[in-house]
Amino acid sequence: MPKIIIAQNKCKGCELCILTCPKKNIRLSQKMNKKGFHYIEIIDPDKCNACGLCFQVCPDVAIEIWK
Amino acid sequence: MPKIIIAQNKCKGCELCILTCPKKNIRLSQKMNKKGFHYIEIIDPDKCNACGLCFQVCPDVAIEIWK
Amino acid sequence: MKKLFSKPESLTDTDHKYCPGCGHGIVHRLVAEVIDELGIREKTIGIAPVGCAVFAYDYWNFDVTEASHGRPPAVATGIKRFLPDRVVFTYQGDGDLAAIGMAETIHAANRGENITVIFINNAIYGMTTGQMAPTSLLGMKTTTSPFGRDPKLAGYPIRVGELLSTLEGTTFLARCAVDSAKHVLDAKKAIKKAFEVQLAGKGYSMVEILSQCPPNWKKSVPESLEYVRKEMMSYFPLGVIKDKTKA
Amino acid sequence: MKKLFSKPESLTDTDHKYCPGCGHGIVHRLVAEVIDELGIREKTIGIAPVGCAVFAYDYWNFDVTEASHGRPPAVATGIKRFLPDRVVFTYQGDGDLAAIGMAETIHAANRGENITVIFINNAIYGMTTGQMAPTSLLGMKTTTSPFGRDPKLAGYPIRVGELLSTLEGTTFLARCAVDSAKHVLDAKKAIKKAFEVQLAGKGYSMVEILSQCPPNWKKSVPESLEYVRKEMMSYFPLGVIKDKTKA
Amino acid sequence: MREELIIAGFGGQGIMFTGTLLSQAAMIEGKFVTYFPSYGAEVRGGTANCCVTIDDTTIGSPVIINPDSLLILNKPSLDRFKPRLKKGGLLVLNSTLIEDEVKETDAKVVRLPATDIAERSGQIRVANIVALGKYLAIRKIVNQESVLQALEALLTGKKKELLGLNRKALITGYEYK
Amino acid sequence: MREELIIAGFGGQGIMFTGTLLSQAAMIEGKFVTYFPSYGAEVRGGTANCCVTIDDTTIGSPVIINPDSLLILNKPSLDRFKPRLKKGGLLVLNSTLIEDEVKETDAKVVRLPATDIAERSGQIRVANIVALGKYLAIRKIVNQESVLQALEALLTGKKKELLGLNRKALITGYEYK
Amino acid sequence: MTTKRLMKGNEALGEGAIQAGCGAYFGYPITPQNELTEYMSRRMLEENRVFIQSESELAAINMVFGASVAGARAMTSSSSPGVSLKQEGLSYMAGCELPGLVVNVQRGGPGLGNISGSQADYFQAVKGGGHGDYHLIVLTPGSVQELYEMPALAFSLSEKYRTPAMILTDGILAQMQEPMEAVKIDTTRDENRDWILDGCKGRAPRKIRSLLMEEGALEAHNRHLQDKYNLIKTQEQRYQLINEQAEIMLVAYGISARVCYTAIQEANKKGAKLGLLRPLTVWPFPEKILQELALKVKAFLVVELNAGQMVEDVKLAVNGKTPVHFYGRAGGACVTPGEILKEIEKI
Amino acid sequence: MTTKRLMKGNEALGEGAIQAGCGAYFGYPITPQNELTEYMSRRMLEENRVFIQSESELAAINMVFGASVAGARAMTSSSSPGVSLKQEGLSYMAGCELPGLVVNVQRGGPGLGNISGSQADYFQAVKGGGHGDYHLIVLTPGSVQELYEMPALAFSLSEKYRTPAMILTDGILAQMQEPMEAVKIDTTRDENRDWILDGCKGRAPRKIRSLLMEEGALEAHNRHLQDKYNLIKTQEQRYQLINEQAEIMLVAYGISARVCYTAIQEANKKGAKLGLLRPLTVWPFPEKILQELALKVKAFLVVELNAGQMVEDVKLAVNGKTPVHFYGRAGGACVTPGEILKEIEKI
Ligand SMILES: Cc1ncc(C[n+]2csc(CCOP(=O)(O)OP(=O)(O)O)c2C)c(N)n1
Ligand SMILES: Cc1ncc(C[n+]2csc(CCOP(=O)(O)OP(=O)(O)O)c2C)c(N)n1
Ligand code: SF4
Ligand code: SF4
Ligand code: SF4
Ligand code: SF4
Ligand code: SF4
Ligand code: SF4
Ligand SMILES: [Mg+2]
Ligand SMILES: [Mg+2]
Repeated sequence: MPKIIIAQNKCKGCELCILTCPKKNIRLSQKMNKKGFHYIEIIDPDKCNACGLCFQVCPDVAIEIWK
Repeated sequence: MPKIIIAQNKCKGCELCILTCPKKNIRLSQKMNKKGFHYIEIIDPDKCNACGLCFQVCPDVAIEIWK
Repeated sequence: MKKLFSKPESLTDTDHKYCPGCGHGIVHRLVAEVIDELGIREKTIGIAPVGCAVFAYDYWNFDVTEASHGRPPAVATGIKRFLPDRVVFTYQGDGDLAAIGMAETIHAANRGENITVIFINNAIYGMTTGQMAPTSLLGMKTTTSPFGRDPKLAGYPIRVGELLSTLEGTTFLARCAVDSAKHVLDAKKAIKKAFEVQLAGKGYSMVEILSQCPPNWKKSVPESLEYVRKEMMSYFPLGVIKDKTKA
Repeated sequence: MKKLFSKPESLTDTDHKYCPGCGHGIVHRLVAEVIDELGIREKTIGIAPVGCAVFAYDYWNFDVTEASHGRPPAVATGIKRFLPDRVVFTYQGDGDLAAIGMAETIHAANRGENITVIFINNAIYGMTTGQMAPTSLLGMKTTTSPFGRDPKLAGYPIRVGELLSTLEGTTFLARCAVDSAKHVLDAKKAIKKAFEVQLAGKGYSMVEILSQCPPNWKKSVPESLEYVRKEMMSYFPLGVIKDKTKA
Repeated sequence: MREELIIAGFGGQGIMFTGTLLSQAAMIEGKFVTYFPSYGAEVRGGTANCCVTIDDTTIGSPVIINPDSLLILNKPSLDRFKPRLKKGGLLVLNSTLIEDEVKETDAKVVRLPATDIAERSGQIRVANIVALGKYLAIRKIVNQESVLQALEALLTGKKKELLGLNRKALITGYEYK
Repeated sequence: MREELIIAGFGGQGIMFTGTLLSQAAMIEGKFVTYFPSYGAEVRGGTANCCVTIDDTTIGSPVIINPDSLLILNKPSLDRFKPRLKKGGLLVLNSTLIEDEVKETDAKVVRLPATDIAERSGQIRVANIVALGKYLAIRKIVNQESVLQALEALLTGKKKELLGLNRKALITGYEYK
Repeated sequence: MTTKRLMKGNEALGEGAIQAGCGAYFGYPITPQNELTEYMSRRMLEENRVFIQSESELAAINMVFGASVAGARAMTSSSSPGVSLKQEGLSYMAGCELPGLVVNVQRGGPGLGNISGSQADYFQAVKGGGHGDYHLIVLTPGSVQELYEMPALAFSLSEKYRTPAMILTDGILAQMQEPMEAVKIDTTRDENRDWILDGCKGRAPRKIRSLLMEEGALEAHNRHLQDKYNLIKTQEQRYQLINEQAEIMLVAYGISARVCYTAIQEANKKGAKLGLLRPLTVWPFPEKILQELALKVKAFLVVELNAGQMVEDVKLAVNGKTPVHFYGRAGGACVTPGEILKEIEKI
Repeated sequence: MTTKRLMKGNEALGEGAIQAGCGAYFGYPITPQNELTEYMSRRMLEENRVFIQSESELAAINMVFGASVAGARAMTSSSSPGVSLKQEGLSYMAGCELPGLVVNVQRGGPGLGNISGSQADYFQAVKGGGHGDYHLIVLTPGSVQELYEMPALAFSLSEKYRTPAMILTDGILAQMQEPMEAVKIDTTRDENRDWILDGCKGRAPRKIRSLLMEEGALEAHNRHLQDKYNLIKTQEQRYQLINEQAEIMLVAYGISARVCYTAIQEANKKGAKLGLLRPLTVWPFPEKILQELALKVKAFLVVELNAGQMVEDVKLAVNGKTPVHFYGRAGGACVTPGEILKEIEKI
């Protein structure tokens, strides 16, 4: 199971990763980070295939993927 | 017979007209004008066909042609 | 476990000041990745523009200098000529590169300066909050074309790549986008190629990247991506515009 | 008897300060003839460059203004936009138009300003006595390329017409020469066409004219003509480069 | 009497609009007023703030160093501006986004869950107006009526439809206890 | 003793070379010297002139207002510079191209058909050197030998072949009566 | 109800220029003057006048040159770095004796600096940042109302004397909003503009030029320019004087004058005698009134948002007769009334 | 035989720069400095250094910026209109604290003016023609010999203080020829250039910037710059003083100082006491010596080839203690010794 680390305070909630994830496995959190943005969360870690597409499109390098 | 009027003090002796005249009918004078240039003269007024090519190439508008 | 995807070494950990969804951040990372992959971080000198990317020196983990608005090609020329064995690139917006800096752009290209130009075409002046750029599409409403860009008054969007392609001095010119993961990966390839051209001493390379600017386009992020795909790409076709290394 | 060939009304009687054989004088006359023939002398405003033609206002018998080096297109834009029913043209050398003024040239062209540009390409900086121009041919020895123009150091001669032809805003672009009576007559036709394009409100027109500069080329007048014909014309082919009025 | 107010919060929280609105209201009442926004590059995803000075006589500098009052909608702004508040000044803060305890020493602190109230009233975006209402209820620097008039003056064209929402938010803030 | 000389003629008559040559000669003799050319756009097909100042002590301005001497090779230059000549100054002029009578009042006038002499000696272009020779024969400001040395210093490379011609011209001028 | 409008400085300036008959505007975006360019992009088209977002500040000033040659009331605006790029153009306009208006909304420098308000381009504006001996007429508004009214004055002085004018303001005044009365602007123009180029119909051709190669011609032209500048110096020194009888006289223009005003209000409360000389023109500099004041006051304190520039002009006017002190903050920082009062105490 | 060479001012300056280790030259043709660009086009290539004829003066100054960032002794040269175009770049270099050398061979202005020598860009050079509070170190050679020697001084001061330097000369000095001794030039450079960008091998990455947006950052930077400028003011005022005991002291630099020198020679013959203070730096301006002289001399006469610019700096230094007179001719005309002597009589 890949591990996705989200830097919550870097995320700006732009949704680029959400629009990109082939597994539709990312959503915005209800919570705000210290910059005032709703950051993302992985819906189901098990569903992630570590394709890295979310990483590719993230302008804020808020996503790190391990496997 | 066409009449060619040469503005001697405008001519800079560049020879463009000389190189152009289809009748080879222009040459430099031995005399200098007030700017220090040898100006042109028509060799044989009768030979001129008033084609105006000398006028066309003269950068100093030193030639005027009447007929 | 192994890190599959993470911040390249050539990026610092500093948070970007860009708006949510802005393409600048993506391209910053791509440039950093390419520099890492080519192993040239310690001999690279970047030139940040005046534009939203003005703080690029805070984000890149190698030597970076400022340049006055529009003059990165001249600054790059000064650096590269004095230090020909370093890698020198400029990073410029459409206002910087194609408006105020047009003369410097053309002449650096024409001299075939052995530099790389990363050109962010977001069809707008981002930093100054939304004025018309030389690349703004016809009809586009901006804060200085409130009735839409009218070619009779404001001319036509300039296709920079095509313009530069007529110059003998240019070696590699390409146009990419960062609206999708696929295009991001394509963009990275083009950027890598551009740097390779420089490393091989083959002369001037430029990669133009169509980039979204949601707030100044007055669009949501998804709408912005649509705009890039539908409107921008049809006027600014993606692909390699010129590649002299293939000749 | 009838005057067949004589000074057009749009030329003053002032002696030119140009060197013997210089092309500027010929082109001055052509412009004046065209203006006479079109009957627009009283509504024409010319813009003299900084270059050997800096005194053009003394030679033309209509309104003429100075412009700072390279900026005639901007000055022309200011005049034409405010007085759209006047005829406005710039007269510029290669240093003026293609070096320092490149940005203004490109952008006036891209805006499709309804002006006419007469561009004297003599491949040299005449007025400042013989430095390399953006259009100097490769290998050409000038006072600033004493070992001959080397593309690695100084880039390539720029084909301005071809560069501008990629811009949507340009309507009519042509290249001519004044090395012979025939070419002089061709040049006049192109100049006339360019002014007609403006009179019809069809936008930007530019006529590039290859012109001899014997003293700075360190050549006699006949040698200069040969150089225009053999060297310049093969790099800068004569003819109409773009004509949107035909489309 | 001069009132110097700084309004601050996240970009997007309508900080600038709040300041303009108050200034417009002051002008309607024939008062002297200056409005000065923070502007520029720092806005990108950052905070926004503006200065409003209202007086019965000519105003010099529009820049406020030590405000009489603060209207603070988020945490970073609290940290930034609190130290500048005049002794005995008024601090109105949006308790929804600011959990900090703020000591009452030297300042009158009014906590108000502006974002919550706004969300409940239907539009999270009018938290600013709610807060403004509360502020004005305490510092009666202009009349409610003038602010309502100001709203009409500012919300024209397409924005006219937001009038009701803003009116309601203002009054809710005014009346919040 | 200071000597201020203006040399003038048509562009192409070697005016600048004459000035440099004289300056070089003065330098060879360890004298103080300044040379100042007219330059620029007016040259196109016009006249050329230069100022040479030679002194035994530091020289201030290289610009000459009222020359001690004039070396004039054509008519327009005579008209331009004659009025500036100091009282009792020396005027050497090229009588081939200047037909004017010049009155001797206030100046010593030396007429010399420099162009004719040069043409006869084989090269019309060295009229300048002929005239210089004559000037130096009168105003012995530097030695002939120094000028010959200066010629060698200036005519190098391709121009070396012109040495003999110039030497001869100089001496012809010197000796012309 | 009030007849006033709440207006932003930048926009008031734009509207003021339009009311003054500005026929052509050319500008390039730069903070903190963007709203001016943006305002013009809409309003000039509405008024059927010329607006161009130029490719650069260089192009803009040369378009102004062109429109001015053609007879327009022409203007451009920018902020510090952009105004540096206009220096060659300004020198040409001065040399060619062309009217025109350049607005500098000053920001922090040098270099890219920051976008806060500043007054660090004073020297550039009044000593001539371009080459050659020339002067601009430089006006310094102090409120949104004056930002609205001064373009008309700038255009009319500029046309009267045929020399470019500048409105020298800053990011604070340009960004602030204040109630403003849209008073009627006088737009009468000098009818005798017998130098403009609009085609030589019915008259001899004209030329506009600054190149004067004939011997003595440029010197004569410079003498003419200097005569004109001297005339302007005697005719057009403008200022506002507050508390004429004060012992200590502040000297400040624009935004720093506003801060001084607050300082005076506070000093007044305490009974201190503090006055303010506010130049409305910094070229010509109001030296006559300063010379008079120098005989009356104990000291001057010049307040600027820079490291000390106008203080030199004050010293030159006072010529050692009275002590001249300086207080300023550079780099986009703004002085405060409290700081000024503290400086006063030190005197 | 002499070891001197007859050299043209422009070429002496070029050779001096090369001897001083100039690593990169960028220039654009303009009269009367063309021979300098031309000289460099040959000699820099011979020395295997960087020469580019740039597309414009704007490009040139920004290339200098780049080469300086990369560690070169970099320079550009131009004449008045071209130097106006460099003002933004100079402000950036000052803001980024980059060394570098700009040569201004002044000609007559304003506008296109003419190509005669002039000193009308004094204000631009010393007050900062660009935006923001900055200064250039401005050196004023007075002979071909000094034109040869001053580039080394300019480079070294510029590097020592990390601020751009200017050599302010004119068309007469640059065009004249004089015997010159090719003395050995000291090329030692400050080794500790720990700010240049040459790739971050073995060290942390560096950045060069003038944008300082964080609150107070630009103000702090300006304070640092002003401290530096004050240090330069105390350390680097340079001048030459002739006839220290004179009653009337001429003040002039460059070509006008040479004319003054002739005037002094003539005055001496007649036994008149005339002295000359010749600033070798006009920024920092030699105000200390002026303050001292102000207590001794009867009057100053400032002589300039302009309508009166440096005279303000003299007045500021003298501060009313001694009368300061001015004589100058503008528009490319040159003053004469006779005119100066006549002015002296009027005093
Ligand atoms: C000489 C000068 N002119 C104008 C500006 C203001 N300015 C800053 S960024 C910018 C344009 C930014 O647009 P672009 O280059 O497209 O970059 P983006 O912000 O869109 O990435 C302008 C006009 C400046 N700083 N300097
Ligand atoms: C800003 C500025 N830079 C440089 C110059 C000097 N200058 C005058 S004319 C010229 C170039 C002339 O060449 P070109 O435009 O080709 O015209 P030509 O003389 O060959 O007809 C230059 C560089 C100037 N006057 N102003
Ligand atoms: S790695 Fe791929 S599957 Fe996993 S979250 Fe990212 S985009 Fe979705
Ligand atoms: S792409 Fe990055 S910044 Fe955008 S929502 Fe996803 S993680 Fe956040
Ligand atoms: S008109 Fe024709 S034939 Fe006559 S001289 Fe001229 S070129 Fe010769
Ligand atoms: S072309 Fe004209 S200038 Fe040349 S030689 Fe003939 S007449 Fe004279
Ligand atoms: S304004 Fe546009 S370009 Fe600038 S940071 Fe925001 S999205 Fe990016
Ligand atoms: S230098 Fe060349 S372009 Fe200039 S006048 Fe002479 S020939 Fe013509
Ligand atoms: Mg952009
Ligand atoms: Mg040319």
